[in-house]
Amino acid sequence: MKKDLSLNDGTPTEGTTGSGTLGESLRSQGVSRRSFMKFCATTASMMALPPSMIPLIANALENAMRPSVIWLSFQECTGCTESLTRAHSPTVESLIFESISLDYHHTLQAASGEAAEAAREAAMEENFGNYLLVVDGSIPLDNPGYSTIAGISNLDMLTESAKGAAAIIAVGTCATYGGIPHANPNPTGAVSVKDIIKDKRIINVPGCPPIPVVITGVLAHYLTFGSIPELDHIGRPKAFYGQSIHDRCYRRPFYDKGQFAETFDDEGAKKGWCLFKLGCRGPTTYNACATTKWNNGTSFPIESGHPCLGCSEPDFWDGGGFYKALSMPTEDISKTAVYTVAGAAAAGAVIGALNRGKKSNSDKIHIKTTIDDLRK
Amino acid sequence: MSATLEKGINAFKRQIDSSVASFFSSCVHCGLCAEACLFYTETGDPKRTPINKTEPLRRIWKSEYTLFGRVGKMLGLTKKVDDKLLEEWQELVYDSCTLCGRCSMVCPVGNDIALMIRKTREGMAAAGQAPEGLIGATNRSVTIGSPMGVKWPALRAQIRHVEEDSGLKIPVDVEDVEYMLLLSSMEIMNFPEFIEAVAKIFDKAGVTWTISSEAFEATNSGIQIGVSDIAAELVQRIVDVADKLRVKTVISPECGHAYMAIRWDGPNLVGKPFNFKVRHILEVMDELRQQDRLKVATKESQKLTYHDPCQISRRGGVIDEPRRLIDMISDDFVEMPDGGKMNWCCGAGGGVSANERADEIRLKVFERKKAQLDEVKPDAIISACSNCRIHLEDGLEEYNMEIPLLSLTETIAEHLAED
Amino acid sequence: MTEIELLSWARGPGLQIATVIFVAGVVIRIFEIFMLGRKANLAEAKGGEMSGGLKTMITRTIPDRTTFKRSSVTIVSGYIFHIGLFIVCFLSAPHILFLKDIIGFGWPSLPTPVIDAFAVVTIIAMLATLVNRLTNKVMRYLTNFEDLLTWFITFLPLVTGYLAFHRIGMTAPTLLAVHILSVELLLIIFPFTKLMHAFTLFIARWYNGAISGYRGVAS
Amino acid sequence: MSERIVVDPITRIEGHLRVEAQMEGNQIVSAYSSGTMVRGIEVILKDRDPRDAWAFAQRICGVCTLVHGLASIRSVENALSYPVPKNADLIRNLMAGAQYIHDHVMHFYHLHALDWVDVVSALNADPKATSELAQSLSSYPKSSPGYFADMKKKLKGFVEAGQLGIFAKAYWGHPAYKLPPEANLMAVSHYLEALSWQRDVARLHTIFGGKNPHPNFVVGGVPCAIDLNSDSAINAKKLSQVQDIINQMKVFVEQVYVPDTLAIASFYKDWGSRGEGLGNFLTYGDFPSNGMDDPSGFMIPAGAILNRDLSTIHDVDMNAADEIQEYISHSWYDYKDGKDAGLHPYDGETDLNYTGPKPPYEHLDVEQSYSWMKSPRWKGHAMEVGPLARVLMLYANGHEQTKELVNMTLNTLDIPVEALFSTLGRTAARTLETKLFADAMQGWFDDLIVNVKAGDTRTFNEVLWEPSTWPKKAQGVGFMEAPRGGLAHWIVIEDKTIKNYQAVVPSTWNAGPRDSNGQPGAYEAALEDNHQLHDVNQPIEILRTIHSFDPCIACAVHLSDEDGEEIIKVKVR
Repeated sequence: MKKDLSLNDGTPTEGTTGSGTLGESLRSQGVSRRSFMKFCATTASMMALPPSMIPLIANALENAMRPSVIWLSFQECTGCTESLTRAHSPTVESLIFESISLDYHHTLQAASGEAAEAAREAAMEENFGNYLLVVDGSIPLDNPGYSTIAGISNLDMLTESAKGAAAIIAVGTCATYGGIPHANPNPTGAVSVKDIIKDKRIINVPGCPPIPVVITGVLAHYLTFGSIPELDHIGRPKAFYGQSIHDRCYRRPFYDKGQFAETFDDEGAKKGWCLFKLGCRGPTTYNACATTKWNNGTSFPIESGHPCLGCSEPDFWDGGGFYKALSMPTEDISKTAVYTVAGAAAAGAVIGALNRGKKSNSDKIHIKTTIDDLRK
Repeated sequence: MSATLEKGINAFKRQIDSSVASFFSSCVHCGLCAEACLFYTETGDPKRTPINKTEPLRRIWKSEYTLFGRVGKMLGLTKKVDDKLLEEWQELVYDSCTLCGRCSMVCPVGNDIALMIRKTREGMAAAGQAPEGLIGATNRSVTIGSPMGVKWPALRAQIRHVEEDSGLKIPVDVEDVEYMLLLSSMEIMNFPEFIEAVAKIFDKAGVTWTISSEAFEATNSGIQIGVSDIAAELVQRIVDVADKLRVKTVISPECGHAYMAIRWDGPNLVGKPFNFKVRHILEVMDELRQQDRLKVATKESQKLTYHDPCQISRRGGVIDEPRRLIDMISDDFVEMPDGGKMNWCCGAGGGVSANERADEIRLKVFERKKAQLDEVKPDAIISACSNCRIHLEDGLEEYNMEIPLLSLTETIAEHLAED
Repeated sequence: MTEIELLSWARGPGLQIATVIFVAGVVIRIFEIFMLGRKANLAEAKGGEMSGGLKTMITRTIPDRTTFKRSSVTIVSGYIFHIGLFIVCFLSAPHILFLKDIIGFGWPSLPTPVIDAFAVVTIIAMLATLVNRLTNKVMRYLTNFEDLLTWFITFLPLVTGYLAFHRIGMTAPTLLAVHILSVELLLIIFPFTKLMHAFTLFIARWYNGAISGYRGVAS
Repeated sequence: MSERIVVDPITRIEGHLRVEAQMEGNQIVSAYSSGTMVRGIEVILKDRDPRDAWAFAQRICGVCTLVHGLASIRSVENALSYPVPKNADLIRNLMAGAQYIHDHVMHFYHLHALDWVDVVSALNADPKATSELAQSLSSYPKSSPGYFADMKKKLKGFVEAGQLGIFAKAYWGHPAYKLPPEANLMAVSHYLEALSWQRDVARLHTIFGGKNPHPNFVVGGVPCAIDLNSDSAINAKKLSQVQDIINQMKVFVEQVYVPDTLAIASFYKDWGSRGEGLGNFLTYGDFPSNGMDDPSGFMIPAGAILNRDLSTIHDVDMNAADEIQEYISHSWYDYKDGKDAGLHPYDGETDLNYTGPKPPYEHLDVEQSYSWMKSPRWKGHAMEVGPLARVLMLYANGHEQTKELVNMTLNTLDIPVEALFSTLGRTAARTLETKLFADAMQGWFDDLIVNVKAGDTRTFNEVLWEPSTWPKKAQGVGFMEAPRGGLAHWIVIEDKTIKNYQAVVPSTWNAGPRDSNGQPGAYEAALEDNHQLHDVNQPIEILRTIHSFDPCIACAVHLSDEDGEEIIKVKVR
């Protein structure tokens, strides 16, 4: 495998020899066997694998070249990248210095402009068929001018970059489902990666942003096993998106007991009662927030008193007001009902009058029945 | 103009009011009414389920008075009412229903099914689907003045007999009296003792009363066959006479549907409130009892039970009165199971007894009464409806039971205190 | 259409449509009934029409002794499923919130496991009513397509609600959407079927009680 | 020789930014800043529940991650005259303050540093000398020769492995890199330290807001309840975690960030005389001690400075129709009143109309529209916002600690006060205000503790929560000082839903294109100030000045319009 060693002017420098595999590279970077195994153990536990798998992971990692990763950002807010940097295990630095070769990433890479584009092109060429493509942000289809990088439309850059990708990871709700740009009325015609790329394996890692360790965990899975984890029906790894937040929520017993916070500062809010009434989307949201929690297990939205917004679900932006309980109508039904009653009362009066007319007509045309009328 | 389907359908349309509409809207086909109807319980034939008997009326309601039904009718989707249907239903509406109203008491959604069947008869009759027996009876009522063909001379003869037997004067066509007594042809022909009993009681109580030679017949075939026009005509005869004699109260005799006809349907049939009150003879006696004007000296020694005539108790509201009266003359009174407002019908009311075609079924369903009687095993049965009384006698005979039947009025009269 | 879109449709436009049909249908039906009118009773009263009517509206809830004996299966299964339906509909927290959003006030809910238990009992009772309907001679005779349709459409929200609560078979948003849609189906057919009895039975009972009460009989 | 050079993508920023520079020889004579991505969030916000708006607005940017949420919440509260409890203001200050510290440090090390620090040069560093250098600058414990030797080994291994990843194709070895290898090694080490440090301190947001990025807010207060006796609310344990984080922040800022800035700056003093740009500075004011309605209690005062004149601070009225206006003469938008109109945000419009070249393209037509950013102006002036504006405003207001810090910096670097108005000054100002905030955090935290001790645990005011309590029409502005500068959201509420929503964000002020009078925006003006490129193919000089603003472009182009009517019509809602 050819390596891109070009520094400032594309000429090779020293260091082209030796350390070919990841294991060698790790050791040459001063990573001890011990801390390497620790990383493998962490990876294993992240993916809920038995300890017996650790040597396998180690072996897989040790003998691998750091795979090339190209990270494209389209209509995004960089929250997903920020989230990536918050991952505590595996950390972003352990990933980019030890496990992957992050050859293109706007927010993190040193090179800009032409040099940046050259880095992307070089990585695509050298690792054709083998690189991992990560995408955050949606892609506008209404007009290519709605989002360009280096003068290239997002659509062109995605289709071009996807060609040689071994697999694609769509990170964040924008890349997986269109996200906020896709929200009603979708002013730019934004779509997700899977709306465009049909011939590649796509792992969806939704969330706004996804949980930091979920991003790195999915990458770690792919890197370790070279395969795509088991996905649910909308392409999400089951290991992280297999359970609803509600089912794993530590406040679930309060839901079952019927104890609810009615506002953000009442007794229930203080005692950690269920936030269903405040609009919590936990019951319809599949994500790992309630189990892995956020930012090194510090907390997660529900623990900090705010109902789940449902950000890992498609179209959660248009799923009705965030503070309307899931069972509530999203539109004003009482108004509709009142207008309908008024309208229907008028209609009912007309129909009722018709019936009445029919009935009084039957009285009118009735001819007194006499005894002679009883036989046919 | 003779009866036609068109006329019948028009009659159905006339009968549907808000109550009927609410009833049909509410039916959930739970079938509970079947278990309340002796025509079902004793035959086990589900088509005799009370609500099913209203099918022709329901179809008209649906297709004429509901939005969905109207649309369905336009599209030709609703079930039609035709001669075939009515013919098929005749047996259910007339032969298999005594309008006893027990179903109306159990319907969980509150449907007054008896009322609905009564209304169904209006359409049936107008469409020429009334049974021959009832037509005959009605014909006699209108033309002769009594369903059994009893005319004034016959009654006059009976009155004479009573006067002779009792030594009491039976007032006829007296004006400005308190009470005017009506009689059923059944009483005139089969139970003249009733006239004598009333005469005795009134004599002791010292009330003024009379019988009219022009309008003495209490029964009303128009009600039973379901022709309001005829029923109104029959009621009007009584109203005219009562007004002419300026009586204060008209007394309905021991006859269930007669009481219904004059007391509850009467004013509505003629379209205006009466100038006089209408009371059942039991009510009158109970009133006298309250006023201490009705006293008995002796009591019955046998075990008595009371058969509530449907139209008097459940449908008429005279439930406690007979029990208070029986209390005067008996220390050994026993209620039949379901006695009172939930009592089972004898099986012959509502024109069934006038409908020869129904003879077989009416005796069949008597098994229900038999079961009730088997449970209490009375020495004698008291009732207050001569129609019930005749049918009970028929039934007891059919099932080889020997229990005497007493009229409450007559029994009271027997035990009257001699001052 | 994605799951959340389906759910949003069910909670939004779907519910609007169902509400309009339901409300309009019920109002029109009520107008149809009352505007037919009823003649005043000219006979001298022996009891109260109003008091009799009101009384029967309540007392008719209790079956007569003999009737109960004769039709205990129908009555017991009917009772359980009506009570269960009531509890599941009106005492479960999500449903109370739904109603609160519409009518502006709510009331305390029952614990979820209790609701869940009632749902199971209600489902069983409804199955029993179906079996009864198909085996009981009278009911089988009376049963028409509408009876089966309304049974099914009433049964659906129960089952979909149960599945949604336990997340069986599909994802939660889909299950919830299906549950809401099944309720909307119920709302839509409600005014045009015997389901109307939920409202009209009070009218019917009032008339029944009024007719009897006027004659001095407590019906 | 006249050449147009293009830098696209500008990396190590948030969002999609393109710069085109017109060269004369190696001198930039005119520069054009273009935001190349648009999403239309302002359009998306229309007709929604104002209480939901924060979540949408927050997604304008995931780097500033909470500022738009907060600005949005404040706009609704301002429109409804909705008072929030004292604790909520304190928690919001703590969260926003933490955002500054977190964001500025990350910007310095991960986004900006590589403009000044040559990673490859670090391979030549002597760990021992590096250790001596580090220890001469601060008492930060991780400064032993062994530590730096490890770092060097790690870096060496990485480079020798041959896969440079994010460091590939950069301008390593460019003569503009002036740090000695030891300084480079120290900076690279701190690059990694900062990565791990930021992960820890971001947890302050998680404690109060449940997650980071994009922590949660709520109109009327904060979502987290305080109850010392509950295991599911802000309790003593969580408060002590917050204290730990504040300590951690303080240590890193004082012992690493400030010394590093000064040390690196000392090698780049020439950058104290270029990259000034406009000389006009604007702040909205923020960090209330007495609620948002009392500007006298703001830690950062509001005001405008024109032409470097620190002696005159002009008042700023956020609601005045003729003060803050947005222009679209060179932006891909339409206004009903034509391309040259300026609209106050209450009347703002967001009507997308892309008229640029069809991608793929080489150059933009800078005579016409060339950016998805609008051009905001204050009373017609192009203004710079951000750390430099704030530090100048504090300095001009005689804020003691600021004066001390600024003077210390000028003395340490031995540069004149004019050097503040430069690329160097801008980067230094960011570091200095981080120190201010690190200190202020403790004050807010102490106030919070005092309040809770006194029994006041209120965090949410429910009185105006129900939309039924709202007036039929209301409008308001929610402003704040975001890390990158003054940020404000204007909201118009009608019938309980959003009628119009406009955000004018720091990067629109700084990165916006020319206005109808041809006045350049702050980036453009700064690049036109004394920039010579050593090598037009490696325009590192452009990156240095652009990065000194800490670009955040998704914010700036957020925003698409509502020319309202037409777009609204096709809405299905």
